[in-house]
Amino acid sequence: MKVQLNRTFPLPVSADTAWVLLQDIVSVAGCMPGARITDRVDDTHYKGTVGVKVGPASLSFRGDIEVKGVDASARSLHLFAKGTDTTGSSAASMDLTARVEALDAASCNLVGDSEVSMSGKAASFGARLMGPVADQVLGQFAANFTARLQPAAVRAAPAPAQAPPAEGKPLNALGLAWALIKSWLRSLFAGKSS
Amino acid sequence: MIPAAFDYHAPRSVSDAVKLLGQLGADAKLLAGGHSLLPMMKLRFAEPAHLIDLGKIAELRGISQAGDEVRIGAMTTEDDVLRSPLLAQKVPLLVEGAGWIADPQVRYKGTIGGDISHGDPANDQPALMVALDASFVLTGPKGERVVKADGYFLGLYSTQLADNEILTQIRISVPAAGSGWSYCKLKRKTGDFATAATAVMLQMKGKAVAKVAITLTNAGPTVLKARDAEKYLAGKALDDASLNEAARLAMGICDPTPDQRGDADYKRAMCGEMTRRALQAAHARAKA
Amino acid sequence: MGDMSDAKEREQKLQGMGTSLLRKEDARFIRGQGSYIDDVKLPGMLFGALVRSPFAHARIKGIDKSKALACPGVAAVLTADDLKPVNLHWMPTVGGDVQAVLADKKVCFQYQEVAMVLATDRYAAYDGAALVEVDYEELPAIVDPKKSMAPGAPVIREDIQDKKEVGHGPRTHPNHIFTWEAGDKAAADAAFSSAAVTVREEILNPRVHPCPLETCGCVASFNKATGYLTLYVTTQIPHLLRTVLAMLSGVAESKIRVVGGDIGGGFGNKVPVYPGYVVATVASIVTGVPVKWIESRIDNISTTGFARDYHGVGELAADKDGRIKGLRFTALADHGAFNSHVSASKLPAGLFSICTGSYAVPNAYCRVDAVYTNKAPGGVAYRCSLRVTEAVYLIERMMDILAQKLGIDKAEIRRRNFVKADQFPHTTAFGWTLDSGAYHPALEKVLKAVDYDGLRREQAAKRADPKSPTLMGIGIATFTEIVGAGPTKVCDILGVGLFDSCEIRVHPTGSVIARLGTMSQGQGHATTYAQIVATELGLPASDIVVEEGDTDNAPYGAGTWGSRSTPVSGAATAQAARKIKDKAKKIAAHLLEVAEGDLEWEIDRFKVKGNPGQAKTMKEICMVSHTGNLPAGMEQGLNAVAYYDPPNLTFPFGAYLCVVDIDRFTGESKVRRFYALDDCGTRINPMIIEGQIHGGLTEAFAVAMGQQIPFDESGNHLGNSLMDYFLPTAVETPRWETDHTVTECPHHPLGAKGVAESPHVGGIPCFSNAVIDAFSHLGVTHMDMPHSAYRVWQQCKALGLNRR
Amino acid sequence: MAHARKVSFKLNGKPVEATVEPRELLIYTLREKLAHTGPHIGCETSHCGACTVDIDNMSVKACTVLTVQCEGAEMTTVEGLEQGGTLHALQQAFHEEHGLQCGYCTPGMLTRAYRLLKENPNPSEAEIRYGIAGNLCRCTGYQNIVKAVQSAARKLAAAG
Repeated sequence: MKVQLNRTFPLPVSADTAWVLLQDIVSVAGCMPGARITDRVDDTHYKGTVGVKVGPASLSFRGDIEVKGVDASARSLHLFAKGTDTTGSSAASMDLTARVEALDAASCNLVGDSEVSMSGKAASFGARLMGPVADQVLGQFAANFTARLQPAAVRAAPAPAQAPPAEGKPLNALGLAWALIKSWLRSLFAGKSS
Repeated sequence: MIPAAFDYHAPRSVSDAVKLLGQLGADAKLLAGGHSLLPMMKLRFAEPAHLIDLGKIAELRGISQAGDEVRIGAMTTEDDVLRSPLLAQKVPLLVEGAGWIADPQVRYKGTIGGDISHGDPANDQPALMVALDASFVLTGPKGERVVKADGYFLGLYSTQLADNEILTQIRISVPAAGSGWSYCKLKRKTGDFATAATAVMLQMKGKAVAKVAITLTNAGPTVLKARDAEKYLAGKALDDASLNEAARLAMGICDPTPDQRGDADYKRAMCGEMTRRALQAAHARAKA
Repeated sequence: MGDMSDAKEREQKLQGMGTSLLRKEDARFIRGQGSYIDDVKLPGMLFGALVRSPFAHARIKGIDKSKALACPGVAAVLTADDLKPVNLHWMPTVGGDVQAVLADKKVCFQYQEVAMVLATDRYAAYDGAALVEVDYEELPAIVDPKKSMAPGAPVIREDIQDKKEVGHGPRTHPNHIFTWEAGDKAAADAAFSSAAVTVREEILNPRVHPCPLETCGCVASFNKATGYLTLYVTTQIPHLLRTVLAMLSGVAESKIRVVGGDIGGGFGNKVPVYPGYVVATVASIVTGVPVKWIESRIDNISTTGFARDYHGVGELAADKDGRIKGLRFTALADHGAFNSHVSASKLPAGLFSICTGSYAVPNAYCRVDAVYTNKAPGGVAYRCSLRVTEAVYLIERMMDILAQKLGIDKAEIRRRNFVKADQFPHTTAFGWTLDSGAYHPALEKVLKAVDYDGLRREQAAKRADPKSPTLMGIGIATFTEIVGAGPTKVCDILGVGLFDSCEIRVHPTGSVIARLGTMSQGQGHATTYAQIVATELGLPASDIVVEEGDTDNAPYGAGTWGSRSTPVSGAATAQAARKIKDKAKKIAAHLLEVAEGDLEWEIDRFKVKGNPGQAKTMKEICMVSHTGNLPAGMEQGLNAVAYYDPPNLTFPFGAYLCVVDIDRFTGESKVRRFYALDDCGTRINPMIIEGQIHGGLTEAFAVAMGQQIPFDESGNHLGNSLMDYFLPTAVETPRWETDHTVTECPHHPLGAKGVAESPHVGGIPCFSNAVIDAFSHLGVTHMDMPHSAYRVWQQCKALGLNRR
Repeated sequence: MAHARKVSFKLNGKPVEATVEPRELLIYTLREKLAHTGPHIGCETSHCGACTVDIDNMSVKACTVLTVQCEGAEMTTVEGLEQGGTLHALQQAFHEEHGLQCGYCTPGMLTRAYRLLKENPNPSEAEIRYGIAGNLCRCTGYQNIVKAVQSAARKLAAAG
């Protein structure tokens, strides 16, 4: 099971500010829902865990993250992460290129191009959910990324009672950061529902 | 296929259940009919540390009328719905819909509340609830709140139900006399999710549509309401031209996930086809 | 007169051949007292759970058992390295290949067996399995067999990379298994070059699974003290399985007991020897306690016994009147990661060369190329004989395509090409000798029964009406099956010939026990065989007990698959009974003091010709045979064993017709009518035959309309639960109309041919022909199975039929 | 590890007790602790119905019910259909109409048909097919099962 995801998320900060955060792998990983760097092998190799929760279902993956390249001039970062779930029956990998595109002095776009692939039981049974889930995960990533840049943006955010996700805590792939993601989702379903 | 170990709780009252939910927090899952949750647990996709079984709470089961409102306890089974004379008379759409759900054994255990709370876009009740403009009673530590079905479903497995709340009751205003209804569902076989399905509630005024609700199952990350199609049909006669246009508008909001049932193209087309058929069937039943 | 009615009465009492005797086996099943594998519970039994690969192709860099071993209740964790010392980490396959029992260094298909966790109960076993940590390095997978033999394609089987052949002739690529040919290519080519008309079509028999309601499993019990191994197992071939186990384990065959018990359906799925059986057996030998392994449904569909996956190309050459001059069929066979295809040693592509069907084809050639892919192995015969469905599907589809090309009616094209009644026995271009047949009358009977001309008129009217919401299709299949493997000169498995056997013991009081080498999985053997003995020996079926499936009691036989039971074991039964009858006749002659020649047989007794008052009943003779009052030198007892090596296979046939109505807006097909006429020769129990036909047609319906095993581009299985894999319920299943003619088999002692697979083999092309016929007026010549609503809708869309 | 607990219910009229972990599924308790191997396991995802038992007047798939949920329940399995040595009309009819072959689906099929006829003593063919759609059979094609249920319905009606 492979899904391609190309998404653009507007950020309310300058391109340089965003780029600084994007280069901080540990923080970037921390923005992945339920993700955490467990140890650093060297500058470009890390070990970590990711927990994805979809309603009642949850999978947590243990694996390796490799920084394939950092291009300062293009403010672009290329990551590859792969791992197997804790029951050994599923595996996943994500090839992500994230870059920052300046809009104006105070805002920019975070552009993510990624290919997520699934193997094992998750692929056999999750096919129906995989696209949407990967979308949510990316949406949350952007939400958390923004939250780090602009804590205010989170407090200002409407609806759910819950606080913004703490690093490493697996979250409901839609529940928590919903209010924040909503606007981006709207752009996914532009002219459609919601 | 054996679930991971967990602890089991069977509270006798809603308040006890809410208390437990508060104590156990995120490690607990509510168990209703179990036909979505238990298979997930057997595959070890879900490994809750605690299950809170709502099955022993008598107050959560039953169908009654209060004024112009029908009230259904969240633990009322799909089979109860299917056999309810009250619903057959007042809300026949629910009875028709329940008949399309899974198979007899699953309907005996599966509950209307579980179907709704699960938040799976492939479940049938969300579309039926939104089409009927139902309301849900959510009970939490701070008491009850009542929310509209329309807007309750946020997305894939996500609803407005908070982690510390339980869906306890479904409230449906009895549709106006003469309303037409239909739930048209296309599936590969008994027990399968819908490839596409449409629920319609319809009121006619003479030859023209007075009021219509059109909702779609398994057409996106959650139940979809075909608002454009509804707006378009208002005041129009239901003929080939208007049916085609309504179907086209309904297809426009679909964002189905391709799977073994078909690609997005097919599923979108089937949303259109089910919409057209549901409108026709509802029209045939509506009395102006 | 009174004598006549008396004879009739006595005949009815026997409930022998031809009567619809109610099944003897029902008594336990309707009470829930069947004894299936998972019902077996032995003291101290451990439960085994398999750890399976999430990847279709990956190197195993390491396996960490520590967490699993620490799990409460877990007794042991077995991997390939643990089986190596006993040299059981690989096992030979019936396809002449070897298969990893537990993955050795790499996995070659998703869900492949990597380790087995043994624990005190199934809960601990599954907990432990989730804790075994396997370090994989994923490799590129080959899913499309057409890409298997591409230059530079990833090598799937490094273990045999340098082997020049895998059982069946030279290999041309590391992922190539064999190439098998039959017929006369030059003659066929010549026929094509000079033919008035030729047709060609690519036709797929997709990968499917037999999916019996009971999954596979076993309980292995090795007694360290006695050295005896008992294996309770879901198998259609208990005796062959025992032989394989002896070869594998080194335990003397005489010290191995295989018990089949009650089998919850087989349909081919329970013919192969699976890694689970072997690991459980080794585990029991190592631990000295019984070990149970039961497959989950997901494991069953993902890893054991798939069928088909034949990517075929059919070609016919004919004259302008549609008379066939030449046939060329080829197939690319996807055998998965190991060649464990069930086939006879000399027939790597099984009986595929039956593909000339019911038709007189002067020149024919066929070829099968088998390749490895990163998919589960298997290649079982799913309710058919080896590759017969694949062959019959091709010819029955091609007949329609030829008819279409020439504008000849699809029934007429068949009439013109049938082998005629007076041409039997008929030797085909591939060398098979069709024993007997009456194809024309069978087809005409069906066409009359359904008013074929009326149906075609209705179809024409529908086609003329642009407003018609449905498309109407009429499908015909006039198939010839090849069953009853088989003559030992043609068929053997691992060197063992495919004869079969029956041992009959008659007791003094006239009751009988018959033991056979076959294995019932629901076919009603206990009833059918008893009826054969009843008629042959003139003893009531009610007093005849049939035993199968316990290798300690039953004589050796090749088991139940390929509709072998009646053609081979049924014959053995008749012959064993006749040995007994011959002896009984001598005793009767002795008692009546006449020459044997003066005796004639009547129902249940020997009568003196011309003096009917003088007779000895079989019941009387049974007692006498256990006394001293016997002809000089004759031994006591009335027992016999017969081993039957059929002189030829048998060739059941049938004519099927199906009418479908297709919703052009959703693609849904509704089967309006299905009429099945079968000719299986002599009919032993009409009720059981009809039941077999209902079941076979239902499985054919499932295959044609919905079954397939889908994979994604990385070899992930995308349909391995009963949510996705199509098993029709009572709601989806059509009503069946059955009919028959009787053309006896000339070389079978009872004239019987076998029937259980005909409806599957003949049904599948009939459904396809019906669905495709609905589009044929628009130039459509073929649509691949399964004809799901989605796929049929795509055809409607391509033709603009879905437009309002 | 969640602690095991005692569960008691009525099985075919007799009170029974079993000590189970909360995660234990009813089908395993019946088959492995209470020696009722009539109900079978065919799919584990509640599609095939081979594990069907009757709980508190409902047909239930025992592979998707926790034993701990059954405290105080009244349960009937295929073993409970025969009364005082007399087969239930359905058991007799399945035999007479050749409504079974391998026998694996039969206990679930019978138990389901038993409840179906209690709720609808005179079902049409369509009602029977819809009513047993939660039970898969791979052998019979259902046609003789439908015949058997119809014939049992007639016998039961005649018997009053």
